[in-house]
Amino acid sequence: MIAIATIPPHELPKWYEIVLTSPFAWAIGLVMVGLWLILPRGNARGRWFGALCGIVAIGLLAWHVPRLCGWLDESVFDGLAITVVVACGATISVRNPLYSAIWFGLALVGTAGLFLLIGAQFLSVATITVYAGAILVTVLFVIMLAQPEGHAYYDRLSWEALLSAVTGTILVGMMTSVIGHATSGAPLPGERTPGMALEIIHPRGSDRLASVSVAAAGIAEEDREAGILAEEHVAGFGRELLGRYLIAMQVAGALMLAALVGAMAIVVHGRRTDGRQAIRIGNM
Amino acid sequence: MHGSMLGPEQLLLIAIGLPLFGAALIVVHCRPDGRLFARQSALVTAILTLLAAGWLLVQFSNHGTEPFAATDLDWFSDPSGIHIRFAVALDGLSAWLFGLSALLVVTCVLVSWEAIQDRAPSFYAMLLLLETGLLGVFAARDIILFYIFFEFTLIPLFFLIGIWGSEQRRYAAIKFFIFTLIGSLLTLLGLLVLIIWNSQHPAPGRPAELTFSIPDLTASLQAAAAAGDGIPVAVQIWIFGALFAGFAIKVPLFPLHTWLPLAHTEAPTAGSVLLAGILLKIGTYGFLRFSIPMLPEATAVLMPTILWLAVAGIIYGAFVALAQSDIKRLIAYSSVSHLGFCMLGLFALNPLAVEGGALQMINHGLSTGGLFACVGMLYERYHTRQIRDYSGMARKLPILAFFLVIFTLSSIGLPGLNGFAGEFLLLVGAFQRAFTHPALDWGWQLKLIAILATLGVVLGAWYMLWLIQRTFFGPLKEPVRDDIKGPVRDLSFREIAALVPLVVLIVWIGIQPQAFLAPMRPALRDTTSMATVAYERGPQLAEVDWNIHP
Amino acid sequence: MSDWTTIQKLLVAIPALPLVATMVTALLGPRYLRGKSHLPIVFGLVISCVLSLELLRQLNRAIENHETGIGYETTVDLWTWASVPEAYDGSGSRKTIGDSTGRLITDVHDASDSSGPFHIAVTLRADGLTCIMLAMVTLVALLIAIYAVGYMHQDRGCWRFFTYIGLFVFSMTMLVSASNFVLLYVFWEAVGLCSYLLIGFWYEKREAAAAGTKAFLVNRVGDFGFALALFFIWTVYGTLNFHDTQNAPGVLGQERLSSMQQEFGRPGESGEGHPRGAQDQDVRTGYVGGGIGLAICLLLMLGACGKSAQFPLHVWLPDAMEGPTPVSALIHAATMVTAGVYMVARCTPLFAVDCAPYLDPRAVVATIGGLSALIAGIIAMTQNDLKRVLAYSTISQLGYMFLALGTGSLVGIIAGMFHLFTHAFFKSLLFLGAGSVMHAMGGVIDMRKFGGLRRLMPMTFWTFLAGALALSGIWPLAGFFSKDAILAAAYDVGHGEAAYASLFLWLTYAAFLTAFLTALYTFRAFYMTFFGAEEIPAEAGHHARESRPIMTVPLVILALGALAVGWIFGQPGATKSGFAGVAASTPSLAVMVHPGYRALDTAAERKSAAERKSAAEKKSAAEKGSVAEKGLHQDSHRRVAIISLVLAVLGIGIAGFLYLGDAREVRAIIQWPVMKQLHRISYGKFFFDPVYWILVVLPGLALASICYAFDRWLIDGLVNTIGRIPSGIGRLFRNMQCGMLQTYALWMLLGVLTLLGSAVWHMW
Amino acid sequence: MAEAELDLLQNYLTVGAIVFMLGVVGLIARRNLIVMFLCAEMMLQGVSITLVAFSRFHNDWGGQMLVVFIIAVAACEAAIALALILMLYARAGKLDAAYWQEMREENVPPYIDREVPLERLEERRWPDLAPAGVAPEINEEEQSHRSHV
Repeated sequence: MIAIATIPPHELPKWYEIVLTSPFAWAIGLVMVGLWLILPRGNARGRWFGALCGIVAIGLLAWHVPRLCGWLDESVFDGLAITVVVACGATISVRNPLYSAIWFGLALVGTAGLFLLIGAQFLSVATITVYAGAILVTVLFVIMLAQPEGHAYYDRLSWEALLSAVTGTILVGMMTSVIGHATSGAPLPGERTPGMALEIIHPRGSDRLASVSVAAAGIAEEDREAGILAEEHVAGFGRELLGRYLIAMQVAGALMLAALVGAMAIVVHGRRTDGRQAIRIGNM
Repeated sequence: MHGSMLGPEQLLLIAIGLPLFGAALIVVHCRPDGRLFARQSALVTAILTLLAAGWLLVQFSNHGTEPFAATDLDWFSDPSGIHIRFAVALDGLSAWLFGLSALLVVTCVLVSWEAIQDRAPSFYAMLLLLETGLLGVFAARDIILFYIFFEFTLIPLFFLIGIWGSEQRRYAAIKFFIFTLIGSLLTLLGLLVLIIWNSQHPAPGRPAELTFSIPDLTASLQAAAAAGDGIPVAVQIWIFGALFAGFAIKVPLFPLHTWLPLAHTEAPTAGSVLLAGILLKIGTYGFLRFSIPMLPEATAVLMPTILWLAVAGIIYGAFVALAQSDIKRLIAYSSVSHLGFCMLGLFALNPLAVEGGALQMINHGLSTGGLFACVGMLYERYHTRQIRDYSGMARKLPILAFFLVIFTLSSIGLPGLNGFAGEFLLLVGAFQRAFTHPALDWGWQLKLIAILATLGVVLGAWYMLWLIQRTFFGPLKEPVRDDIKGPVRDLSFREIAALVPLVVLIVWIGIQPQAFLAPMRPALRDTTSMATVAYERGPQLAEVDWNIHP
Repeated sequence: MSDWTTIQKLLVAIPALPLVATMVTALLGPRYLRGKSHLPIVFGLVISCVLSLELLRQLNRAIENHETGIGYETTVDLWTWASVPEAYDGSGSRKTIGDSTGRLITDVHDASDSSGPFHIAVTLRADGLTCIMLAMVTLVALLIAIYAVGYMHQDRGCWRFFTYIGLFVFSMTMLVSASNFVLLYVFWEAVGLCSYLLIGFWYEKREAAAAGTKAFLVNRVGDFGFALALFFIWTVYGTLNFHDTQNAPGVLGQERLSSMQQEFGRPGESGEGHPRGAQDQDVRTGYVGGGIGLAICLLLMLGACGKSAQFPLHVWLPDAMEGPTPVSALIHAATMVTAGVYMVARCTPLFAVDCAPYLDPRAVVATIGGLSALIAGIIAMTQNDLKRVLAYSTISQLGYMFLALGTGSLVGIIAGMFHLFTHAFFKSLLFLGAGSVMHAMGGVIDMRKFGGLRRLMPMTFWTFLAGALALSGIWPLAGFFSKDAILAAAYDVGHGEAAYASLFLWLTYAAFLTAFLTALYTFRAFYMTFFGAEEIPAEAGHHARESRPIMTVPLVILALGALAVGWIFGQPGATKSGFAGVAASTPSLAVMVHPGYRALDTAAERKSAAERKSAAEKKSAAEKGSVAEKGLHQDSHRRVAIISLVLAVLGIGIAGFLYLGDAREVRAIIQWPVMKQLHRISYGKFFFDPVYWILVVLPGLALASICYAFDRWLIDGLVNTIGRIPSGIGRLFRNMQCGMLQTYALWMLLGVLTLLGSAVWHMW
Repeated sequence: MAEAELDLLQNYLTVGAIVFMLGVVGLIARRNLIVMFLCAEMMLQGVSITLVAFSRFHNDWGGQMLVVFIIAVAACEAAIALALILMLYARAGKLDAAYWQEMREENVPPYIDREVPLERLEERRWPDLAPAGVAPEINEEEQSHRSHV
């Protein structure tokens, strides 16, 4: 991909030759097909084939993404990334909401791992405890409360499976390609620097992006050590959280209180107005 | 003016403000079903306004200097140099129309005495609001003020037609409102372009200032035109087109007239009397006040087109009127035809024709106002407007027949009544314009236009007399009146009182038009002199460069 | 007011009295006067008639001791009707007064550069023509009003009738005394209005209402032409006043007439004795000829035809008989229909102008007159309705008057006016006679339904006989003198060297034939009504007897008039004070008294004739010119008089042969091949009504419905479709709101996709 | 070294994008309210990954701070959303998102699933749990007859 980018533009073969030959395009295509197939579409077959396409696509993508230098980092990152992606894919496709909740739990764990890898230890732990622990458990409760005994028909159906799959995939394709070009700093075909691309969208913003990509690469390793990757990560995190973002934290607290009160109000209000017994437990 | 409290200036302000005050009084004071008090106070207000307007006119016609009873208050001005002034005054063009509006409102109140049963207070409030709008339009000397009143007249009439109309009233009200609104927006655009152009290209020796007052704008534009560097003809034509859109819809010029018959047939009697009597004149008044004086070259260049539209209006209006089966719709199309005469007069750019056109505006107000009042009274008694339902009504309603015949004769231009005075001057002027040195090669066109217009007079007589013959003469056949109880009585004293002033004026203008022409002459002369000069100089169409370069 | 001369005072009083009487009747009529509502009108008319006779006497005295200028006229200004300064732009650049044929009157230069005002004042004038007409109108109106008292007394709306009669007399008196074209036009239409109101007096009758509207509309068509003529006159001459005013010389003012008269007197050059065209004529003082001159005359003639029911526009007069009979007598026999003749006589100088390349307007007038006379005569032969017969005979006699005016010679014009004067008497007599018959027969006027009334109604019988004889032109009665004068004038022009001599010859023969027909149909009606077996229709009921004295007395007076008028006024001896003398004193006619004036010479003929007979011509012209001195009768007319008398007697005899007894012969004659067709055409009134209905009325109504459909579907349709466009677009997007939550999310996603896509596309 | 940071960033951003996208597709496609909610949570996770990646790349705590707040908000959202879902379930009797579509324009036809997939027999039935804290009333007749042994 990078090789192609360095060829002077006028000799570039037609854009569809690029697309057909580049693995990234194939990955996108496969994801599209896979996603469409795995989504629950009534009693349609081909869910396994969809999963297969998905796996192949992930492989291609992994190949497309630039390799990290250390092989240890590389393998750990790949493992975690693949777990997260597969888990998320499964969450969507699995027919039974309970299983999708559990798959989502796995995804959260994978994410926590990724956070650890990048040096956000507090967040990884927070994700596990708050996100997986609290939110997911509540979801499980609700599933338990609201889940009819058999498989509901609406779990086997999906709304506009093809269109959403295609759109979602194109969205991802575009984002990843942009990320690819922006970070690679390589001139895009037609001598357009990434800055210039942005310039078309937002004239004054382009120089800042250019500076960002150069400067970031240029952050010295030692300041990074002093900053994000400092030893006492949580202390730094705490200093930041209760320093600069103190007010924000208080507001978040107030927000959570409001949410709590809101939730209770909904339930109470729900029971009184509609007259029927609020929750008929499981006798559908 | 002498310093006494009631100088003309104060009187003019009172005349304009009184109806507003009356409307407010009615709305505040009346219970929704308080019909009696509402109509009495409306009548008192209308009569007081009429007295004020009448006194003003008497003073004006005796020794009125040009901007008579002028009041010029600084109304809205911000440091960036825009001063919108509350400038109000009467002059030759607007004096008689001012008086006519006051008179017709009194007639309307009297006519709708019994006709309006439900929600009478708001009806009379709307009527008085409309009167303020009308008086304001004719007295405004500032463009923005003019435009405010110009739009303001639409709203009450929209409600008058929309609420108290007959079957299709909503459709008619909406169509009328939107049709006129679009036009007036274009007019505002044209006016603004004029103002801005004037502020950027001042005539030599005049300060370049953004003025909204009509006399200054006209003076500076004409000075620029006289000095030779006025607005280039192509731009003038575009501005003229914008102004034309708004005013031509108000005057129903031929292709833009379809809202008129609908609005007339559906409006209540008072609504259609005012609509026909005064509101159509705002269009011609607009042409006379803005298009002709401020855009002389464009008027000269576009004169044949507008004359063709006017004549088309006359002949087409007459023929369509011939084919009508609904009395009010027939009279509506007849006013399309008569307004065609006014436009012919104004745009024939001949001193005689212009005075005839201006007089015809007033005549049409009186005669068609009267006609609609009579038809309204007939409708009040029989609740049907179809011609075939009536026959030989003269036997049953002799006084109504007498008044209707008088108004019909006045509208078909019978000599000795007002219609003839206006039409004769108008046609003589148009004829003279056509047969003496027509510019360029328009000679045969103008000749044909003059002759066709005179033919319009014959057609006018045809449909009106045929209407009278079918409804009022012949053996008596009254339409079935199941829903109305009690015998049909002829005109009551109130109804006669509503019509008599109109008849008196009709006969007076017929016998002595000079008394009405003299006060208008100076104002008419200098509004149309530039356009006449531009026309006689012969607008060399060839060298009009049509592309606009900013 | 005080400084007015007696003539001016009389002039204002004569129309004022009927106006006041009308106001009184109108205001007090319905409640108070009711039965006696005729009193104010009759009283007003009596005084007005006396005043008009006094005016005539004053005028005679004024004419005697009046030397300066052409003819005698006095005007009185009441108030300014309209005055627009600088309306007539007399600026030099008036070169392009183009006329339709493109012949520009290029060299019309305008002496004074100041542009004259359009000044119209309500001014009345007294001159020979006006006073005669005033006298005739008021006298006849008085007699008819008295008659109408008896005729209309049992009618509920008689106050309305007398109001309209008063209004009519006021309008007619103002019409004849108006001194500018606008005032003439105003009362021209006012008279039309009164005839509309009076024809439609019994508005319950559907035919009466329709006849009233028809009359007004046909008059309106005539007035359309008259209005165009007015506009031409204003555009060309810069003034519409007859008399001279300080701003501009009047159209028939002294200044213009004197300059015209100098034209006659100028010997040699392009032929003497004829007002040359306006090529080199100063428009401010002379007359414009050529296309414009002809156009003015033809349009004036169109107006006259509309009002006097001549050939193209005569269809309304027979239908106008729907009105009460006194109306037909007053308006449709004596006064209103003669307005056209009066106007053409008044505008003689305009008609006398030379329109060289085109045909001469007077020839057109004469032809229309002759044609109308002949056609009306033929139609009257087969009508069964007594009033319709008299209506067609009126059209015929009016045709005679126009023929006389068309001859263009002073003799002819005065003969025409004299015929108008006498015709008023005997025609209103005949109409009133028919009215009294109708009154007796309970409203039936169809001659076939009644007969042999001579013993039943002796007074009506004898007066009707007098009228019939006068109409047919039997020697001692008025008809003979006036009709003979016309025939003589036409005969002269026919045999003279004028340009249209041959045309006039034919017209003279037609006139003789019409004279014969007149006698024939008049006595046909007379015999069918008063002779044969006595037959009373059922409608007559019990009161079929002679009318009451209030109706028969006017009949007798009119009969005496028919007898005496011709004798008194037609005599040659009545020099200056005689009818001819007074009439000739009118400025527009006096201009022709000049010896040099000859009738109907066009430029071409004049050139060739000038050299050969200039001396002889001058002598005979002078002799002819001085007609005022020798009255109407010359030896050369003896022959014409004898022929017309013989024809009249012949007509009466044949009518007697045909219609006395049981008219078997008539039924036989009708079967003859030629006569059968002629009868069908004549009975069908030459099918003018159906032709006009098909050519004018139907296309009008068709066009009306087409325009209305066009208006409703196309223009309104267009407006409505434009109105419906926004709602259409709105409906399009409405369907997107399908209520499914996820669809909205999907639309949002697509939105993000397109945005991002465009960004990436640029980068890409 | 700088090159690695860029690569690290790109990888993380890719993963974040994919997770986010799957969340979006899930939200749109799935009809079950709870699964939709889960997909919403998944979208938040995708964003968190991206934020952390940028925080690392720019050596700035801001990113991680925001993730904390995202988690806080997610918690609140979960509370409210689940309460709503329960109410909807109580009202509708089922968790189908398509049930709630009255908010459409009046002349637009409602969306009706054309062919509802058959209930697959082998799906096991969940045990009937008695309402917590209430003594289960014993139904003798059913005790004796065990239908699906």
